[in-house]
Amino acid sequence: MRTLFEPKDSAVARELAQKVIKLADRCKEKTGVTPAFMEVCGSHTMALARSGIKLILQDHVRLLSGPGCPVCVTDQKQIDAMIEVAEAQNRIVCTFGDMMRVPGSKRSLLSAKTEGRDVRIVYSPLDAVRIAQENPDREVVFLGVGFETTVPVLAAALQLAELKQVENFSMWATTKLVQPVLRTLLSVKKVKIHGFLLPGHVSIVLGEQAYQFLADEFHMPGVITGFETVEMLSGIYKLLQMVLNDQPAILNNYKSVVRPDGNPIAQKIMNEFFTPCDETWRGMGMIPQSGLDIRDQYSHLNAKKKFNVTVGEPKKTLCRCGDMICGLATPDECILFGKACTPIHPVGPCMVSDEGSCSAYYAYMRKEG
Amino acid sequence: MRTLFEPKDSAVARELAQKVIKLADRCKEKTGVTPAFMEVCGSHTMALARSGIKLILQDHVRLLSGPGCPVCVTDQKQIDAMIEVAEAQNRIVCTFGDMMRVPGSKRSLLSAKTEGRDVRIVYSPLDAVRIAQENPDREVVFLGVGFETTVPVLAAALQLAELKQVENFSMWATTKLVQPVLRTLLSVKKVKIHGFLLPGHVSIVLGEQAYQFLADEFHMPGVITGFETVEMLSGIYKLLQMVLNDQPAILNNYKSVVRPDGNPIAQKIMNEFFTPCDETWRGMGMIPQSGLDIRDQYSHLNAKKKFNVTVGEPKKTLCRCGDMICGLATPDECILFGKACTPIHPVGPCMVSDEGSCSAYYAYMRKEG
Amino acid sequence: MCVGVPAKVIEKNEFTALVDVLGTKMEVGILFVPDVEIGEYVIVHAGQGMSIIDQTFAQASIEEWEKMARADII
Amino acid sequence: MCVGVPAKVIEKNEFTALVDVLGTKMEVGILFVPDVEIGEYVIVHAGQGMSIIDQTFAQASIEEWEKMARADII
Amino acid sequence: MDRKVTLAHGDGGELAHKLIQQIFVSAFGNQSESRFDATFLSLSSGKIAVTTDSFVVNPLFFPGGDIGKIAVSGTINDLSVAGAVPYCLTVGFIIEEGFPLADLRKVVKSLAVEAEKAGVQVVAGDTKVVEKGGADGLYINTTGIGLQREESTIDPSRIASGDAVLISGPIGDHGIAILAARGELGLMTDLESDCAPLNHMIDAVILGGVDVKMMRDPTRGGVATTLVELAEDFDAIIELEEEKLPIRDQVRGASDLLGFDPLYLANEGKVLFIVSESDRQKTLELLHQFPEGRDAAVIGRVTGKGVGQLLLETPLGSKRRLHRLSGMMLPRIC
Amino acid sequence: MDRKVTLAHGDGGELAHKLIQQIFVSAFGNQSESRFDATFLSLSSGKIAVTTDSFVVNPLFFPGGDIGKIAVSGTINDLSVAGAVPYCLTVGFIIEEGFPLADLRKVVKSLAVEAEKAGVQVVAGDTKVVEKGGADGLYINTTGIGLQREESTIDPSRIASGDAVLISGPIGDHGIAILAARGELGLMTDLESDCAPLNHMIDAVILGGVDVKMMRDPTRGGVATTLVELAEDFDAIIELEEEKLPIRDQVRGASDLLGFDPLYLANEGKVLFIVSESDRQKTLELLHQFPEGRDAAVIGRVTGKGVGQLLLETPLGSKRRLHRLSGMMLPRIC
Ligand code: SF4
Ligand code: SF4
Ligand SMILES: [Mg+2]
Ligand SMILES: [Mg+2]
Ligand SMILES: [Mg+2]
Ligand SMILES: [Mg+2]
Ligand SMILES: [Mg+2]
Ligand SMILES: [Mg+2]
Ligand SMILES: [Mg+2]
Ligand SMILES: [Mg+2]
Ligand SMILES: [Mg+2]
Ligand SMILES: [Mg+2]
Repeated sequence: MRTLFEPKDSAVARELAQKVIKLADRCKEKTGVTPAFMEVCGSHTMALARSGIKLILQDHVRLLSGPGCPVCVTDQKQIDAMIEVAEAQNRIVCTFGDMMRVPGSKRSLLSAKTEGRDVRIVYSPLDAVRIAQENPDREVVFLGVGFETTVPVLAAALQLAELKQVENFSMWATTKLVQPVLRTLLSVKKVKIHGFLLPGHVSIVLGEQAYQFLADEFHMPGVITGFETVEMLSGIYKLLQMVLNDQPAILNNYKSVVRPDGNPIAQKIMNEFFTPCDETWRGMGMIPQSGLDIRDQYSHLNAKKKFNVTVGEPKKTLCRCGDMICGLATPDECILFGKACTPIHPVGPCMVSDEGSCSAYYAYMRKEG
Repeated sequence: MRTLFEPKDSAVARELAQKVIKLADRCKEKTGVTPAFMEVCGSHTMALARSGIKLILQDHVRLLSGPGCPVCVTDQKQIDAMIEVAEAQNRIVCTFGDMMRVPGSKRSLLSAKTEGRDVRIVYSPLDAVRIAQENPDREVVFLGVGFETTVPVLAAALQLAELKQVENFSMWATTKLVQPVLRTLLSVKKVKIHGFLLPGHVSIVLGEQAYQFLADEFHMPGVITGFETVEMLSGIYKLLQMVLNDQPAILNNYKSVVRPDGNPIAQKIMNEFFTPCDETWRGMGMIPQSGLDIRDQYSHLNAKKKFNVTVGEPKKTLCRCGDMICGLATPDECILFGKACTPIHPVGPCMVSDEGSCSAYYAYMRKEG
Repeated sequence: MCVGVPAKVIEKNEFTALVDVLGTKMEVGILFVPDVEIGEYVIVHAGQGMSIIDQTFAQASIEEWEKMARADII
Repeated sequence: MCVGVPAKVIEKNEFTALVDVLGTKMEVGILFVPDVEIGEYVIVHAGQGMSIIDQTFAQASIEEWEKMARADII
Repeated sequence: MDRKVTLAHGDGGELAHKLIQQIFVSAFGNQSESRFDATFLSLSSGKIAVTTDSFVVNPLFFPGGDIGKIAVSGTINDLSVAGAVPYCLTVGFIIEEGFPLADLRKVVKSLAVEAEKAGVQVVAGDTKVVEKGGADGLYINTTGIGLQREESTIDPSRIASGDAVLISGPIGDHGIAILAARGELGLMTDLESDCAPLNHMIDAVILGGVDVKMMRDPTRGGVATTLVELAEDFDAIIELEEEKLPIRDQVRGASDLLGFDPLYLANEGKVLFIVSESDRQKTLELLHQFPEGRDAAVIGRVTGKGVGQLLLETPLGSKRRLHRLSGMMLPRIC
Repeated sequence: MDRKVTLAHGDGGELAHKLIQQIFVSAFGNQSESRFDATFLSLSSGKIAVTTDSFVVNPLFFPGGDIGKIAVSGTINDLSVAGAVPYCLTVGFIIEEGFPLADLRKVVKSLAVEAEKAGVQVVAGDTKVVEKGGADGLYINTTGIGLQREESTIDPSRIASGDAVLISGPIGDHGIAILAARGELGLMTDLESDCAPLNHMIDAVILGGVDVKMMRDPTRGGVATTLVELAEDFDAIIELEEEKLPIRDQVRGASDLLGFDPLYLANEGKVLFIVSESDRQKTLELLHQFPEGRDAAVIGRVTGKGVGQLLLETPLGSKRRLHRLSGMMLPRIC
């Protein structure tokens, strides 16, 4: 919000951008390569594109999109199963707007709705519990995706359903954790970057310490950053400084919002309802203990256990979402981009979510019609 | 149907009408009063009006409408109860088109439908059973009214539901019998008429003998008659002849359709599912054993027993339907006729059913806008 | 009381028949007229055949009316 | 990853608060920020307040950026 | 392109753009409205006639036509019976989410074909998509602009005793065809809806020199309601002869079964004429030259002026008064 | 009269007759279409503009207006931005069985009031009633006829480098007001829809002598989609400045919460002008005299001709390309 996190004068942003460019160029002089940073969070991907930062920095800093769009990293099989859940008659399926257009093997939630299924967009998962209370004759399923920011809110919805004994409510949760995937990117995928722009809102829950291993184990700097133009520019500025000085550390550039120890209340309720589990990431495969599942004592709220959903192996496509979320390719390197794959007919989830790297690129970086 | 029951040339009808007029005038000469006949059946009321017979004979023969429109004679309290049945959520109510506009104390089935209740018009009661089979999650209630022609068809629907074990089907039946009401008209209401035009289609089921008591006990002639212009004119002709000769008898002027002993199969199934009961007739009060109710062994198909419906005492109106169906008044004698009471806003059921005397008068006899 | 229409039976099944009314067709029940044959007419009410029409009587009626119309009434 | 918007708390109930974002209002949950007070700002995500904004740090940040923008890079 | 219409097809964005390009522009030719918000026309004169109607027929496809054909016919006929020469149409679609694109194409095609036959251009269009359950598949509004004729004799004040009342063909076909097509009441018939644009036939009558005083198309409410309104609007007493009404056997049969009166059944390709007595034969002859007018008949006459009313002479010879349709026609068993 | 609309109100019979008499004729004056199937008009010239739109807004009543007001505004504005002088409207109603008659009266009243304000006549109308569940309460089609101006300078081929792009006021008000009025996502705002007929204001600009080369009303798809279409249709390169876009705080706040971009939000009372560079100030001054134009602003300019495109200069100074709305805008949490 401009009045809180923005300087009054946008001249500050423009000057800051120039300073970042100068610093980046000095960095390149010194190291011989263009500095490359990964924005882990999809909201960063979008804000960087929309503000024009990606464009203005493009010849000076490589900004790679990471695995931080929950829609983009969700396994195709999970998406097929969620759509299958919506197919049953007399069921109400609620979800975030982000999920509506994600292409399954055969269709999307939006096309299920078009065919007459009762699929509703809610802003808060707790609204889905209320919808269940208002429709006692029908099963209401919330399809929940998300990282650590969203999981506590999913837990709050489960808590509400438990408290009010809403027996016709359940949740299909497919959630992801940041730390395991960052570790995998660095140790398995061998991503070539010089630092991380760390997700501001996941950090609200996790706190600063969660990322210390990056600096300690991988010699990799990271800056926790907000989403306004100056916040992001200053985050990149600090990354460049650490690269230049070869002094990797985890800095909190979003102190007004992110506490050192995160939000303990949110952590507590998350742990009360969820427990770590192995998760399959789109394009990356299974990463051990990289997700959260609903605890066994709440199985009656777990749609995966409540309903018998079986889906076949998803069909293969040429989609390179997996490479996108590992920072191994940019959208224009996918041969489907902007042709077979557009936001209206997305082939992969990276084109669906506004946060997806392909979608952000399509909306804000694309030159052609 | 013209090709079966009509002479090729409508000159026959016109000449026949003249002969009827002559005969009627001779009758009046002889007796000093205009001969008055009651058409028992509402379909006769309508056909007499629509064909122009009522108009052409109006100064020569008084044609009085009788209690033969099942909608018109249904007690207001039954109508309120049937509308109440339709009020429940998740219920499908099926009925004949005739019932849709009948005004209850507060509303009609049509206005219940307008408000969103699922009220459906069927042509055959058996279609309602099929609708129940197609909607196993919902209670389907058929609202059945009728005289002896219709009751066997209602019984056929009950038989089908019983056979197919359609547990979500039931029927709210309010049926009437011709003989008891004719007896009441003559012995209690002291109706002043010289003969009956007897209902062609009720007679299909009952046969000729059913009316013999009219001649034997009440010295009253009767002619079973079809519904084409010439059929009705010839029926009146025969009535006039019997009056002139003072030789009352029951004649069958519809021999091609009505057998002496009626339809035994229809009688059998009617008796299998229904048993005589006391019935309240609109404007006439309770007449002992003048209706039929679903037998106790089929109570599970009886909506009156299946659902708990209570209605208050109906509000009183100035409606003179009761007088109409006793032949004690003609529609233009009701002060509401054509003003507060029209087919669009009927006050009484006689204005609703196309067979109702007020409705037929409104459509075919009315002179004003 | 009861709308009833003469309809010609053009197909017959076990419990139902296809009837024709001046070119418009409808499936009706024949529970009450199980012996009806193709080509015969029935009176249809509320989706059921109620009575088989005896054409001899129908013809006789027409003749009777014509006679009636020509009759002298003194 | 997570759209989060700063919103000012203008009414507080037991489990929820009415917040204002530049004049648009919304009822949000305060399960995770039970101590928030009227007049304070929270980051709202998916209908829940997730963090209370520390305005001192917010002000400090703006000053830091302005300094950064003016800094000399040799 | 998707096989179903989605809400995004109506959101004014990229999909809406494609829908308009691929379905509408290709059927109706270049529509400058999409580039200018309005279409510019240069008419030969500023004396125009305007009419509008929405079409909500169910089912959308039925024997003898579809909603596209009817949407053109209805408006063309309204202009024609008003005595104007149809010039152009606008078309507005309201489409339910999930509607098959193939069906939309069929409807648009049929609309374009009929407009072409009638010789009118579709000059402006609009598409809205509503949520599943927000419409019964598809609704269409057409608005028509026609040009006033120099040679028109239409003038209801000239209606006089003795004038003949004609209808261009049998009545009630549309009403029964639609009811049968719905399949709900079990009616089966090979009857086709009569829906058709009648402007060429009406042209022939007027250019043939017939002294036409008034025309109406007896759509909803049927011949009876239409003539009652006409009689009341212009203070005429009109008498119809029941035996002269052209009615197809199937319409009679279906009406008998359901207890309907053909005089109140809807028609979508018929016109009622009031012409001077001396022109009745000439009118018939002109009408008989058209397939749509093959069964045209004189059905009655104007018997006087005064408080308008419509009377029907039955075969018995007695005359009863006809009124507007009261409430809906519902099938009845008693 | 009943308190709810019933199917019989649309059946062409007695109830339909009463509905038309009591609600429509009383609001719009004597409509000769009901007597003649079409209405006759004598325009000062045969050079006319025609446009049509259906309105399916949900909810029907919202802060700042209702479906009746919007149905007039939308069509008046389409005629006006095309450079024509709005002359008359036709109105087609599709009403769901059970719709409250009192609400219908309110809508018709508001339609009549707005038409009166805009100085146009409602010359023809139609009413259809569909079964319960067959519509979401009420849909309206309006078709507008306007007269071409002698003095019009509208000519997109004259668009040239340097031309100024103006908007008559803040963007996105309608989109957010409607979303909040739906109550589904919990948004609360005192924002009102901007819906209003703009013909008098546009008149003032044109008669004030401004060299207007092109106008558009940024309705569905918003300012971005509208300008992309304009740029593509007429081969212009247009650059907007993000910081100059007038956007109300509440619209910004709601957009932030739901992840929307105000550039794609619908407006129902705004007009985009492309005027020659030298007239930008004069245009602003003329607009500022109207309440609807009080916050008018120059938001960009034409920077070249060629393959049409729309660019946005961000506060950072970098320029990114804007495209049509892709799919619907859905509220998002990630
Ligand atoms: S452009 Fe489409 S297909 Fe290619 S990687 Fe992105 S989402 Fe996948
Ligand atoms: S006119 Fe109406 S109120 Fe009077 S008796 Fe007939 S139905 Fe009853
Ligand atoms: Mg019209
Ligand atoms: Mg019309
Ligand atoms: Mg018409
Ligand atoms: Mg439009
Ligand atoms: Mg539907
Ligand atoms: Mg338009
Ligand atoms: Mg428009
Ligand atoms: Mg427009
Ligand atoms: Mg109309
Ligand atoms: Mg609805």
